[in-house]
Amino acid sequence: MARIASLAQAVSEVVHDGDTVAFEGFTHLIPFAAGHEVIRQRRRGLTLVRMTPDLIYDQLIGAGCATRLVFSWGGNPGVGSLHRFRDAVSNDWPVHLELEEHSHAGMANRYVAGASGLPFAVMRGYVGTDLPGQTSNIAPITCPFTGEVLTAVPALKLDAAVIHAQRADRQGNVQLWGITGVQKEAVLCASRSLVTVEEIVDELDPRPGAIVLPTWAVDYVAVAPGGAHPSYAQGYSVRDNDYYRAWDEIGRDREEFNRWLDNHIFNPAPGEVRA
Amino acid sequence: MARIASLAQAVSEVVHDGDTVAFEGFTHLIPFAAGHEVIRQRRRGLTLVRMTPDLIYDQLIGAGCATRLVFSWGGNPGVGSLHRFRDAVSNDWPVHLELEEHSHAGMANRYVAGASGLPFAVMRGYVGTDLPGQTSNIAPITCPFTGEVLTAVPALKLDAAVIHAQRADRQGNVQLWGITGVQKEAVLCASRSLVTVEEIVDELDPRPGAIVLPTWAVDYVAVAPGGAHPSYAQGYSVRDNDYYRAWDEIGRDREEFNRWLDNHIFNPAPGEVRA
Amino acid sequence: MMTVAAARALRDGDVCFVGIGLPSTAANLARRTHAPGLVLVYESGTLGAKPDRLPLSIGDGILADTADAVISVPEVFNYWLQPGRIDIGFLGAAQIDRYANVNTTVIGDDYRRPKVRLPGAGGAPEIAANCREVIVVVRQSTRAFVERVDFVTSVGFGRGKGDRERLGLRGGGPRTVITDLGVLQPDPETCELVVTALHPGVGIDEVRARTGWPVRVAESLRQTDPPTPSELAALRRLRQQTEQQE
Amino acid sequence: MMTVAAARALRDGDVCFVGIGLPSTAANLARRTHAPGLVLVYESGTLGAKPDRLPLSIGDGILADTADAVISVPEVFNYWLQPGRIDIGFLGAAQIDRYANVNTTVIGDDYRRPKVRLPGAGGAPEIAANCREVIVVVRQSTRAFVERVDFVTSVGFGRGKGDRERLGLRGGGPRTVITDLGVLQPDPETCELVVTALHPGVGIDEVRARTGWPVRVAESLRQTDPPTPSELAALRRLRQQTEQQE
Repeated sequence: MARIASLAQAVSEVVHDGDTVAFEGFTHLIPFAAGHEVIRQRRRGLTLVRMTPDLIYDQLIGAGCATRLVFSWGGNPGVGSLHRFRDAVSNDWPVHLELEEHSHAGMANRYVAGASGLPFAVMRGYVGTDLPGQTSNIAPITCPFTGEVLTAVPALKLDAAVIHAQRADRQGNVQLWGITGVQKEAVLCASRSLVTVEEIVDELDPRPGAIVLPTWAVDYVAVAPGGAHPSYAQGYSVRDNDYYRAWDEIGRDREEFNRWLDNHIFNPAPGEVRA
Repeated sequence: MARIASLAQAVSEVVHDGDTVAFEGFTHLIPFAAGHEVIRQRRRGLTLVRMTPDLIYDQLIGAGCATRLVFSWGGNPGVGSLHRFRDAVSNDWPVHLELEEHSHAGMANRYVAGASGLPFAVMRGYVGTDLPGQTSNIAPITCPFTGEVLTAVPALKLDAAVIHAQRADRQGNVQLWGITGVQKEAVLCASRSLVTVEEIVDELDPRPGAIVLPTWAVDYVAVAPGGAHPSYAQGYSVRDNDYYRAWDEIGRDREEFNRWLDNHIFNPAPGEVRA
Repeated sequence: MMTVAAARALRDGDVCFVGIGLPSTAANLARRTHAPGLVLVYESGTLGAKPDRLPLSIGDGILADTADAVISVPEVFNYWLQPGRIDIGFLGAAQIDRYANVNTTVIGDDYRRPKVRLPGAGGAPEIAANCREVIVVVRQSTRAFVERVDFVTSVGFGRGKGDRERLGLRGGGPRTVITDLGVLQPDPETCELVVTALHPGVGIDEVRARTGWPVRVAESLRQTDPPTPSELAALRRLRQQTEQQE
Repeated sequence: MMTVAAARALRDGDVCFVGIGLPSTAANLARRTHAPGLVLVYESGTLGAKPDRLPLSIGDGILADTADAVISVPEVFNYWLQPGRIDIGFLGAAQIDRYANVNTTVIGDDYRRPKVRLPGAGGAPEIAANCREVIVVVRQSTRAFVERVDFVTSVGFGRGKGDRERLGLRGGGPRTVITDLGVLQPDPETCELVVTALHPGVGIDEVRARTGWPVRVAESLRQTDPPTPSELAALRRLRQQTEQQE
């Protein structure tokens, strides 16, 4: 049964120093509020996992929370580069960031294997590219029936998964709809999970396209209205494209970034921190 | 793009003598009308594939359409045995029926592998049972990362898949909801597919729990109202439990069964054949 | 009595993988008596189904209508059963042996020419392998309780202690076999099934006479409590509601 | 001109795997001009999205709202891309080489200490491997068009003819490279990219000057038709609707 807790308490229970953590959300429902709380709690030594590390990972990396990143595409979608990510990779600022790099298909299958309780997944991929040369986590595997050689990737094993969803009920059953990405798989891969939600309701009336994570598969639920901002929560908010564009300037400069951390994460204006 | 055709035409285009065919539907949405049309067209030498061969396969087997069955559970749910299936296995009546037997998990994974364009799937299963001794289609496989030994099963390769769904639109997009089983996977495993539907509508308004098979992934759509009878189509009909119980008597006796074939399949009362 | 005993074996809050027939009746009875928070998972793809009558098949519409989530059949097996997320699985059996191995495939020595062709494996092999524990429900007779099953459809404890671990099976296996006469459980030392409880009015000689091997009896042989009035009332209500809605 | 040329390369009824930016603009332009039946698949999980403006990200809500089906990201890659159900895939490139191999990972020789760290692979390696054919869209410069890419993120034709088959790649590979100057396509004999068309007003010398290898020119060099008034009007309308709704 999921416990319903405050964002600060839930984050402190779920994300610990040195953990391997995924904050998932494919453009939609990105758990920004939870990520900001992790920065605020000054977690260190995290291995961050995510198919599409975007602003929230740029912020976590720039704040020095992470020492390793497992990913498949890192950019500011439609805008450009992640400057904090680049600065960490190229200049070890604020700390060295080790990379493990996959394709989307590879990451998706690593989540599926983890959710399925298997040590690896089989796919058609990576063949002929330079990606297998950079990690031992891509290996050939032979079909025992046809002799065909395919590619294996190991399951993701997460200490913690954090996602944002539209709603939960009072028992902690979680409902999300719209583009749902790999969020279910991320939660099912993890030893501990936290779902931030727009609201808690008495009953989760069925919705087209919705998936439900039952309360017995979730550890913590925390109410964080607007917790996906600047990404969006379908039916609740729209994407804040200005924020994504403005980030390019802030992320580009270490001083600007530190000012942003001070003003918006550590000493936010009243009302800016949600939940 | 799916073609919309009559049931008789669609069956004759999709199911040929000697084909490997799955009629899927997990208790719900079983494509009985299409199966009866296959009997009527006197197809022979079929390899029938299905997780839960029930009455429709008892009927196809008794009518002599099949020479091979790939399955995981064969019974009349809640009632008892499939007597035509037993008679074929034990007494070669009307013809010998070869069996390939799996677990549900194994069959489900064979569908997933087929739908994914992979030659095999990996799972935890079958270990210690006598099932691998009866087929070469269960094999050990070693994880290249952990050395753990798991089980591989080959992808299902179907010549044809037949399912029943609630609705299609005029473009041939198919919508089904309620318990959807492995129907999507079955269609995606097959070279040719036929979906019978309760009705064709102008627009598929979104429904909670519905899945949509896009028209470009389906070959034929045929209108067959009540085509899942005696199973049910959620939102359209309820399960005819009396039929399931009555089948026990009919299926138990070769003469009774042949009379049933004559009266209900080959020379049905006016209005009994749908579509 | 089998139904009531099976219902009692379910703890509130457990996640239970339910087959149709007696397991479904027992699980729904438990939900209406001591375990309102029992989570029912049916292999048709319904997580957390809360039927107000007994479903007529494993894919009854009422399961989808009342479930927290309806998922595909591959997802049931891969995301929920295989990783060990299910606490309790139920199995029936045509044969069960001394080490709780279960046969639902064929009776007879020749698989190709069986004496009796049974329905087959269904979800059983992976339920037996992956649930935290398994309850087997089967009527007691020398035909069903055999020294060694003709075909191992689902592994109990193999040939004895340590076999599950050697095979890499991660669930706890069949911890409870409930019959119309009593309850058998694996001896912690040998994993052999021994009689641990008798239902009211049943003598141990009757159990011995209906078991196909010289069955041992636990030192602490219990007697099952008879069904309570509230259990019987709940069971009666459940069956009435089922008939009304059929 | 790149957008219009890319739109023209799409045939009505094709199933097209679309990334954000130019490919999305081109695909939506095609839907509004010659290919109303073009099926758009976005890797976020929307099959058959029909946006009435340009989506702002690959996971824009308008894609889910207008799609025939919204599916999980693993399903996109496993059930739809991997088995070869997609006709056309679009790729961008930071570098592309003589044999149409594409780099979107790092610029420089040292992967651990790159000159420029790029976003990485995303869906590209499997798009390049599994789509029936691939269109690469990239501005022409000697920085982008190099003899050999620093890092092979996505395989074009490897080191030449037969390499795709040897690697077991089942899609047809990059049949069309559209730049701001013209179009390059693989020579059927060698799989080396050759210039097959020039956009209006562009000379072959300019293409040569902006290509990092001695690029060959097809015998039947075509000239791209200039954008038609209706193409330009449709493109303008699409952009207007996008701005209004932002």
